[in-house]
Amino acid sequence: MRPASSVIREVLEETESVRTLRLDHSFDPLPGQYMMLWVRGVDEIPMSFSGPDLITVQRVGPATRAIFSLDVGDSVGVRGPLGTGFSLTGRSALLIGGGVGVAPLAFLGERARAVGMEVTSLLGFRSTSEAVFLDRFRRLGRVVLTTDDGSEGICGHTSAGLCELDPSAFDQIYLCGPEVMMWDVIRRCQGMESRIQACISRYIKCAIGVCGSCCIDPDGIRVCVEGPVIRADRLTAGEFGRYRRGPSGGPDVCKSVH
Amino acid sequence: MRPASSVIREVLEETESVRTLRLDHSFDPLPGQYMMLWVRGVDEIPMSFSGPDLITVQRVGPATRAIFSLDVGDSVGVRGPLGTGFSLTGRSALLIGGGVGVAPLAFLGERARAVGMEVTSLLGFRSTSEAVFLDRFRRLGRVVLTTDDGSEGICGHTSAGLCELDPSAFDQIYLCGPEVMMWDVIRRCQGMESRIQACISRYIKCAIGVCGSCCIDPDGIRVCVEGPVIRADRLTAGEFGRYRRGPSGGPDVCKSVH
Amino acid sequence: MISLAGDVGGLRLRNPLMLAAGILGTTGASLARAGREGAGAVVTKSVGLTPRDGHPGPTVVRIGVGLINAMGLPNPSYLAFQQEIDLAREGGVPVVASVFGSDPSEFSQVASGLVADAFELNLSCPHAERYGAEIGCQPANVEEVTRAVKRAVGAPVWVKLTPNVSDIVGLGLAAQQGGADAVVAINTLKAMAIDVESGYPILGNRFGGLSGPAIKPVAIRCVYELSAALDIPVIGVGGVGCWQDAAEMILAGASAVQIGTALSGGYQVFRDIAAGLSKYLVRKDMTLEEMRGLARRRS
Amino acid sequence: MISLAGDVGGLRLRNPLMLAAGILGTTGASLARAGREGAGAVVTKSVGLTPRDGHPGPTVVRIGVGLINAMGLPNPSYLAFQQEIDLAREGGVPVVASVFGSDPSEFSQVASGLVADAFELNLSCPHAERYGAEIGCQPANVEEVTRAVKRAVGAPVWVKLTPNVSDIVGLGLAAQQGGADAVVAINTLKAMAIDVESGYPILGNRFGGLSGPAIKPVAIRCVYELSAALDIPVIGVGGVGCWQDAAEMILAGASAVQIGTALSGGYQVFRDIAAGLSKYLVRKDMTLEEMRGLARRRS
Ligand SMILES: Cc1cc2nc3c(=O)[nH]c(=O)nc-3n(C[C@H](O)[C@H](O)[C@H](O)COP(=O)(O)OP(=O)(O)OC[C@H]3O[C@@H](n4cnc5c(N)ncnc54)[C@H](O)[C@@H]3O)c2cc1C
Ligand SMILES: Cc1cc2nc3c(=O)[nH]c(=O)nc-3n(C[C@H](O)[C@H](O)[C@H](O)COP(=O)(O)OP(=O)(O)OC[C@H]3O[C@@H](n4cnc5c(N)ncnc54)[C@H](O)[C@@H]3O)c2cc1C
Ligand SMILES: Cc1cc2nc3c(=O)[nH]c(=O)nc-3n(C[C@H](O)[C@H](O)[C@H](O)COP(=O)(O)O)c2cc1C
Ligand SMILES: Cc1cc2nc3c(=O)[nH]c(=O)nc-3n(C[C@H](O)[C@H](O)[C@H](O)COP(=O)(O)O)c2cc1C
Ligand code: FES
Ligand code: FES
Repeated sequence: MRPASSVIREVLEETESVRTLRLDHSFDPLPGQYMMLWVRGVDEIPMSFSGPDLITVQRVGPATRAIFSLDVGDSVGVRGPLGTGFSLTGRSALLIGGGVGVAPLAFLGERARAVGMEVTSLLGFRSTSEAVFLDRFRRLGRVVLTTDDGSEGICGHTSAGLCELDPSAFDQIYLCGPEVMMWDVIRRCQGMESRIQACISRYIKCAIGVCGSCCIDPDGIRVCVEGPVIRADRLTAGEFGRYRRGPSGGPDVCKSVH
Repeated sequence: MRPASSVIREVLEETESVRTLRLDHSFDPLPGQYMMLWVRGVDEIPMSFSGPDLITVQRVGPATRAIFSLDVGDSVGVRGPLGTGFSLTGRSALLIGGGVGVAPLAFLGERARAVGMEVTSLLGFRSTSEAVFLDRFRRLGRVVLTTDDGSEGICGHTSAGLCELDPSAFDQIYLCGPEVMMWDVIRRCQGMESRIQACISRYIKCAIGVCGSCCIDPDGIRVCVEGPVIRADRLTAGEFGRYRRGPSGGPDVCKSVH
Repeated sequence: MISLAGDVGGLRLRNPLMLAAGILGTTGASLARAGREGAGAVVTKSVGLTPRDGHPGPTVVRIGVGLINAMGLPNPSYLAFQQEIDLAREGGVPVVASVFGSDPSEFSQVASGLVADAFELNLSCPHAERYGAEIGCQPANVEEVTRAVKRAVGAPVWVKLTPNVSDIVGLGLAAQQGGADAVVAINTLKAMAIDVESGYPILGNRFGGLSGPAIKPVAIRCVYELSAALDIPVIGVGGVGCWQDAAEMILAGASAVQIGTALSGGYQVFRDIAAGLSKYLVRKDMTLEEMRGLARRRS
Repeated sequence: MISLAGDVGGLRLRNPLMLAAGILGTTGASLARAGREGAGAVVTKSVGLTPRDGHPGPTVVRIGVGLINAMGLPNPSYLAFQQEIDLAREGGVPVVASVFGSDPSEFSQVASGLVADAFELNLSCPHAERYGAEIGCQPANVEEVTRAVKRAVGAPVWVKLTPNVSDIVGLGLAAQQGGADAVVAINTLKAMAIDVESGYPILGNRFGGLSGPAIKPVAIRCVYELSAALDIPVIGVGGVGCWQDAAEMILAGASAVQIGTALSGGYQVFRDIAAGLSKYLVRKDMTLEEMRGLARRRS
């Protein structure tokens, strides 16, 4: 349907370049689902829910910059919740997130705890000053932290934290973050693909499964409606981790992790 | 909605110029409601239900002639049931009908009997050879018959039969037939207008209340959706009985009864 | 309640909601009823030089997204129609006579033969040979007809445009050039429906005009384009059924809004939309004037 | 099951249902998927000379009666697109390359730079400056572009027409004159939607194209008119979502049917419609050939 108008009720500064906005109504999303957020006069972009009425935005370009110029009382257009959410299965969950990708995982972890699951988190940030939601994760269970610059926790990429944990001991692994990070984790957890759910990112335009912008090789999965949460065994044989399509539809190579 | 396709299951000859068609599904109409019957390639015209799956057609012009050329197994387009039906109130009903106008009244009388009402019928035809549904009416209760040519019953117009009955003794009077006949009855039953329901006829084109073809003075009642059954007290102060509009919307004077 | 009154195309209206041409506009009584039930003005069925019975039925097909109609301009001729206009006046709101013709002189003869508060020239009906869109798709014809009627009558003249063209703005500019007091956009889209069971086109006339929710996005676009380009008011019509639809029209630049197909839900559509618009203006703390064309300033 | 196979516009199709241009046509994988999931042929996203990112969002608005879109012809350029066509072939059905350009030579350069089973010339997109309908609303341009591409390529050439004109038959005749092997009708209707709360036009590009159920009656009318006037096949597109819609198109005269907006309900639309059409033909004891254009013979 048309975008609904939603008023910003609260703006929370998470880091210098990440903010959480509380909107004036709950969308009843599943963790992992997203909304299309219309910054009027600028653009419409996908944003994961970091809570029933929350989104957490990293400033990276024109649309997200425009979001940073909004204040309490301003309104945005919203369509959602959209796409598939994470599905909660088993008794123990390992959440692995990087950067602003930890946002939907915090929401997921809270839902997992609410149904009595055990939650362990492996979180990676560039630096301690960029870490978000550490308190939310710590309330849920054990947290393993990595930073690229070593300012806190293990020094290195997120996957460096895997040595502190036994991934195979968890019933389900939930991933969200930079593609190279997720790819790296999936490779290191070979054989467990059917127990890994990844929330992936592609260029989303229509968000209703018609324009073709978000489709991934080799099966033509429409990430906007059949994702963004996809089981890892459907991600290993194609473009994921290797390249992704930009706004024109042409492929760009994914930056490698090292 | 679009016309549905309905197959003719049975064709019953009532008189030389009147036929009853049984269609292949029941429309669950109220007596008094009508359908728009589409004779493909010819025209679409209003037809009252003479039973849940019955219509009774008098041959008068191109469309009705085309209906007479149809046989069992042929199909027509149908939209309906449309408009308002008669409402059954009180314990005794007087049905007054003329010509093919008796068709919806036979259906009504059967419904009235089914809920335990007493039914009396006053029926007028040009001649005994044009009488229809006499058996259906006789099964319901007393029947007073008039014919213009005196070939059976009282000789004269339908209203001539009123002297055999005391209209004021009935809880509700139901009319259907030529406009001059109905007008004549309403005039003779002065003071009882609020207990008379008349099923009236106007040029019906859209049948959904937008084109204006069926509207009657002085209030602009849309006969296609607010009728065809209208209480007589809404019919006394305007065009009813005086003139009616043809297909162009221009008024033609109603032929007077004598 | 905030006032919805205003001047539109030479008429003073108590609210900007009108009954569209050809909708319950055959009789004076039904037109007067629209006035009594809340319309700000009413437009008659289109009338012409000589009586016409219209096309054989079906004349209207309801489809999920609106209606397709091919009434075929039934009317009793302008000579028989003045009495309906006079009765329509009893509704207490301005009565706009919609007229059609096959050339400038026919249009002028019909219009000058009628007394009405304003005239709306039907240069846009998509399903009557020699009339409507058949002449109205050429800017030169639009200008000529408009000029002829303007010369012939004293009342305001509105020109109703067809969307079945590649450039509706060209038609609007031609109407303005010809002296029109307003343009009305849009008439129906040329369309068709086929009965799958029998293979027959459903309408007696085969082709008809699509109206209702289906055409609102096209109407909004036309109103937006026209109001950006013209100096005269644009009256929006096409698919309006609730206050949000009317608001969209006004935001696009419409000075008034006509309602057609939605009358199949009953006359109360006028009061419902007026109430919704009033509430909206109060909530937004805006006047109707400030609201008009806001979408153009927002892009 | 009765056969739905046939020859259409120079291609042999196992069934007459195709994926429409611009629908899930950006990647070879999504095109191949449509073939695997039952389409008789697939048409790619329109590709041009140089890469384009398309318009800013929102690019698609869903409204009750369909979609309005202004993607803005995003594409990685024809040079980067051959690999997608090659992958699309793995779906096992013909792959039609939709191409756009601003003049005959640009069209020819793009088409001759690609290897595909057929070409569809997008002379009809209503929301990209200098492209699509901006040139495609003039018969002379349509003829010239068609002729140029026909000269440049060996494969069949189809021309996709815009309904935003007063005479689509004139465009169809021009395409035929230029040597087209088929015409495809229709592209979207130029339309707009405005956000009532903020006053902003919703689409990033303000104007867009209306598709889905809303436009089916217009598409049916265009197919009926075109198939009555042309000798080459007409491929129908616009608002087809169920077998009855496809049947209406074929009865109107379509040789094949493309499906766009309805893909938002999933790929199974191809199998569902094919099954419905087969059952209908069996019930009516008719072949696809006998069904085609029946509505013209019935009126
Ligand atoms: C399902 C999903 C959920 C997301 N959730 C979040 C979130 O919770 N928080 C957050 O900060 N970011 C999230 N993103 C990423 C966010 O959409 C982009 O950061 C944003 O679109 C950038 O827009 P821009 O104009 O600021 O920057 P641009 O300069 O326009 O783009 C910067 C980069 O953002 C990406 N991007 C831009 N537009 C789109 C688009 N329409 N679809 C997908 N990616 C795009 C591209 O990788 C691009 O290179 C999510 C993306 C997806 C697909
Ligand atoms: C609510 C209603 C219920 C009716 N029920 C019956 C019925 O049960 N049995 C029956 O035989 N007839 C019924 N009629 C009348 C029937 O509709 C006409 O006899 C029929 O339309 C004649 O069409 P034609 O082409 O045969 O004749 P034409 O020569 O076209 O018309 C003959 C006369 O029929 C009337 N008529 C024609 N078209 C229409 C129309 N679209 N709407 C209303 N009247 C029209 C006019 O009075 C006209 O003068 C009903 C009419 C109405 C309005
Ligand atoms: C049944 C019907 C009859 C119409 N008759 C006329 C007419 O006589 N003259 C005219 O200018 N427009 C006529 N129209 C067009 C409407 O006035 C209006 O432009 C169109 O229906 C779009 O508005 P809507 O979507 O609100 O109905 C008619 C429309 C319908 C549905
Ligand atoms: C999101 C979207 C993108 C489209 N892109 C193109 C395109 O690139 N080229 C083209 O010729 N038509 C394009 N179209 C038009 C469709 O091919 C089709 O003509 C139109 O949508 C009508 O069919 P439908 O109602 O089945 O969607 C697009 C339509 C939509 C909805
Ligand atoms: S974003 Fe359009 S298909 Fe997924
Ligand atoms: S027949 Fe059209 S309004 Fe009644």
